[in-house]
Amino acid sequence: MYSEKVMDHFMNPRNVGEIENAEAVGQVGNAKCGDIMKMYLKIDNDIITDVKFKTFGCGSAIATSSMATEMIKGKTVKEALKLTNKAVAEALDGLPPVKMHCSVLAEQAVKAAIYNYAKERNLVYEELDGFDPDEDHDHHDHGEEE
Amino acid sequence: MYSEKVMDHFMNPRNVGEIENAEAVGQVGNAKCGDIMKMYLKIDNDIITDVKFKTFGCGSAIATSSMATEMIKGKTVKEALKLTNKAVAEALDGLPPVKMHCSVLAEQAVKAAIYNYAKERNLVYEELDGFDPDEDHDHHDHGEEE
Amino acid sequence: MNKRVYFDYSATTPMKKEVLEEMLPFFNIEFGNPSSIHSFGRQGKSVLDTARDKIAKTLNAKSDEIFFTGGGSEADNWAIKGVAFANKAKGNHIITTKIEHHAVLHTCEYLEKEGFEVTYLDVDQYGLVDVDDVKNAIKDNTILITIIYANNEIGTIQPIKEIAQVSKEKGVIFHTDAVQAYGNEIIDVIDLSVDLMSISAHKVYGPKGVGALYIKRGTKIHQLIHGGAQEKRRRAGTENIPGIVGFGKASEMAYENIEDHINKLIRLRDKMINELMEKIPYTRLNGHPTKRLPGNVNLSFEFIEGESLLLSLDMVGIAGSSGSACTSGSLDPSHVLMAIGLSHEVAHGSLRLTIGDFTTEEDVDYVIEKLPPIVDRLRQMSPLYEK
Amino acid sequence: MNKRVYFDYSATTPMKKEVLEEMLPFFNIEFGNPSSIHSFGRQGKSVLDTARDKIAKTLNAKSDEIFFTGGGSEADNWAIKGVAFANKAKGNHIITTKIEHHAVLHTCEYLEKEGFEVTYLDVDQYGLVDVDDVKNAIKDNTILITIIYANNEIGTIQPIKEIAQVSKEKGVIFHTDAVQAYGNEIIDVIDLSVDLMSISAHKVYGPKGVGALYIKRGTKIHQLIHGGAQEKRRRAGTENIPGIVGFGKASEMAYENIEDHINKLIRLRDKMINELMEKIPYTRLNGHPTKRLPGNVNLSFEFIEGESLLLSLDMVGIAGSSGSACTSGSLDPSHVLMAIGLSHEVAHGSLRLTIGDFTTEEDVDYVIEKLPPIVDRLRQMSPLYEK
Ligand SMILES: Cc1ncc(COP(=O)(O)O)c(C=O)c1O
Ligand SMILES: Cc1ncc(COP(=O)(O)O)c(C=O)c1O
Ligand code: FES
Ligand code: FES
Repeated sequence: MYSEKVMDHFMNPRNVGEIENAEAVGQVGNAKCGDIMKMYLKIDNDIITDVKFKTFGCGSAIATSSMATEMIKGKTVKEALKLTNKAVAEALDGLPPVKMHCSVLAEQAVKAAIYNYAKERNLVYEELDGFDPDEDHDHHDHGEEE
Repeated sequence: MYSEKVMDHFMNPRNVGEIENAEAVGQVGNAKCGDIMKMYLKIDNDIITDVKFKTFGCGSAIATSSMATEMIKGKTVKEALKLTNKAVAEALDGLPPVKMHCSVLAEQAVKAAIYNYAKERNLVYEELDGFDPDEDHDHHDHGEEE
Repeated sequence: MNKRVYFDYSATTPMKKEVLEEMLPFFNIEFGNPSSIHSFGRQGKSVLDTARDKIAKTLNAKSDEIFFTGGGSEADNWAIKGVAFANKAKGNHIITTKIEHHAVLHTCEYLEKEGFEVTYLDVDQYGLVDVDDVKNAIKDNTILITIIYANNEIGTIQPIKEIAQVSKEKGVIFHTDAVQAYGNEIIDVIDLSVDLMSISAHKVYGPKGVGALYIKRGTKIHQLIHGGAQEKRRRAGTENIPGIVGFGKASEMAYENIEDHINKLIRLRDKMINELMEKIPYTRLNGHPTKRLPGNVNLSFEFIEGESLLLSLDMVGIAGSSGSACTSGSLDPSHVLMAIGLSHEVAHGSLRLTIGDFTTEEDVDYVIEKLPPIVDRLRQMSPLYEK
Repeated sequence: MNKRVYFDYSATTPMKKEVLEEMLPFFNIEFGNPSSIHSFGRQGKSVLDTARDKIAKTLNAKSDEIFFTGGGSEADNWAIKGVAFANKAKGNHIITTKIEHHAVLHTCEYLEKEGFEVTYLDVDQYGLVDVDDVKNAIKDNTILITIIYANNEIGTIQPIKEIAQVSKEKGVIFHTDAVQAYGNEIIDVIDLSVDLMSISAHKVYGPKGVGALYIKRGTKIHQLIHGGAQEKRRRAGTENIPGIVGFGKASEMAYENIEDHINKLIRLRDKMINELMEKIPYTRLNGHPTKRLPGNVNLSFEFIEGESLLLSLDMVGIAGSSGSACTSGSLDPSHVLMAIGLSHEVAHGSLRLTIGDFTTEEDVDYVIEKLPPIVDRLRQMSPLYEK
């Protein structure tokens, strides 16, 4: 069901952990829905010098967190804001359709961290126009049982 | 589904045919329902000296006709009237439940022949009390299809 | 009994050995539940999709329009009850024919008791439905037309495309029971423009207890079996993976050389019909002479009754079937034979011999040799027969 | 992946080889349709009866009270819709619980849309229904009570006999979904006094796509699948002979040494529960500690989510299942875990490991070894976990 890349990032996630005194910290999702993603960004001179995450969620949520952290590390904040869930999914060689929303979570977590960072510093990023950190990511309904 | 005896009487029916100038002739059933049994009895001095039948009907109808003719041959009329469908079925080592009504047909055919015989001769047999040669034998409803 | 020849392919078919081989691993090796996440189950999922694809291809349908069921009867029940209940706000009138399989007929009769109104169309002497009759029967409250594609008893094939067209023009949902047609006709659901179609695996050398309903996208229909989310939430129950895999394989094989299959069967069928009719007097062919299933022979022999005929055939190893009531112990002979105008007597003396992939010319010759004396013997015993 | 251990027997079981062996001849040798008169078909009929007898015996039912279906879901749908529609003149109220299998739950929800009224009873923290709640819920218009015998997720076994008694006293028809209980409990329909009971073959080492409904003589119920006269006119469709033969054999085998089976499973189950709970902090047992299916282990590990747990287990070859929404992509975790009062977070971290006849002590030890570090690894990644 998952690509080898997803499984690799799930089994050996990059950048798990926390960053003390991180410039940007964001959390999205909620435990009720079964997924929480928390991201820590060290930002130095507009450059993301370090990223860490913690995720409570499915395999795909963990893999997309891991991939997203890799993809924004070393980038400028503006570049990081351009990260889309699609790009994350593609970098993982694709996700099953029902799992695409988990990649949305990763995009949102990055945005939420930067949103908090910008707010504290009174910075304005047009990429954050209309972004609401408390909005639920979409969830599909595909229950099966045995 | 059928006993060996039924199959024997079906494949090698005894007494098939007609008797010209038979003293007693009776027919029961109707083609609409898929079965007609016609019996011819030669009666000499109250003894059934010969019997023949013709049957349009299922295997069990043919086998019970055949068995019934054997069972009444050489008997007195009164004895023949005591023939029950159960006795015929038993003599055949049994019939499937849905086919019991075919043996009723054989009993009725014998009775119908004797009924006609008695009527023509103004004889009275208490065994024929309440017998109605035109009454339909009961039919079960067990259709299956493929 | 020495020789045994099977002439009852319309009742059911033996499974092809290639079908069984494909099924075997799924009984106890790759046995997982496809709804499971682990590797035992994941395999199940993809083989289900493969089977679905194969069947979709044979019908020119999309894969997500094929829903597996527990057989042809379930598919018929689902189609009819599902549409009836889902559309009852729109109307309560259903149109069908007098020659449907009982899975359709009894379902319609049940719906009558539940407040629906059903028109049972007549057919002509060949068992054909008149397209104009369908058109004229449509009313404002008509919600469903269900007509059998090819009849299981007499083999007559209906003008499904024309009927579906009429249905479409009036905006009525159209279902066809193609259980007999499938594997014996080239079927294209797009070209035919049907909304729902029932098929069954055991009629095409696949396993018993598996069928499918084609549901055109957007067709308004309720579920018949509620529960788990299998079959895209439309038919609950742990999937019968071996069965579905077998159905997929059987379907693929059925359509691989469908023209050859049809041509072979037609040749044997017509040989059998012609020679038997020539050899046996007072015989009538039931169903349409050309618009009929390639493997269907249905003859009525006057003055004799079907069960005794079947039994006699069975004694020489020939397996056939009959429309006689005495076969089943029920009072009335086949409703299909009645609908094409046979008298009770003649209907009782009908015999269906159906040909399939394993039938040989030799088997056909054997029947042509054995049947005439059997018919004659039974006629000699019949009080209806006057030489 | 090297080792593969299966801990998902409640989802489905591998077929026993003895079962497959009994089925094989019926695919392509003795393949006849049992409704046929000829010798290909007659054999079918008697093996159906043999299978029916075997199953009846395991339940202390009469043979003619067992009706074969296309699975457990169909049996549930049939029981509930069949009773509802057949008794609607009498009333429209149905009583069930909040922890039914979806085959029951979604059927009840469907019936609500069709004008029936359904009471969904609460259960306690162990998943037990209170018999008094059942009694109090019965109204004048109650026509059916349907309660799951043993729950598929948490394994809790209900006081079915007491509930059936209450039902009987009030003259209400009682159905129980015994799909999980069958083969894992000693069941006597007379002693229990139930009217209807659903079972399914693939949960007892038999084939998928075959089930049965026990219908006590005299129970007023409509058909679900109309058509041919199979199953004494109560369930149409050409019989799945190989499947039914397999079900018969599997049932017989399941009850041959049922005590040994139960004892073995309980021992492994309790070992697993005890050792895992000892080794892994913040763990809770879901379901009743003793009134539970012999093979059911259901644990919640706080701070982690089920799908990632299952995936991790799958990587070391362990096949389990979970009540987490993320497994299925649906928003809410299992309705059963919610009903016993788990918070969403905790419900998401639940794991069901079910033991069966092929589970060895070694397999259990393997899980006890592998699971704790996996839970720990995932907790280390979780933002909810504070060491
Ligand atoms: C309790 C319960 N009821 C019903 C079912 C449905 O049975 P089936 O999968 O045979 O349709 C299952 C399993 O799937 C079950 O565990
Ligand atoms: C025309 C037709 N429809 C429906 C069915 C029912 O299919 P199944 O036996 O798979 O339930 C059959 C055969 O039995 C059939 O011939
Ligand atoms: S005579 Fe009618 S079934 Fe035997
Ligand atoms: S995070 Fe909920 S399904 Fe992936």
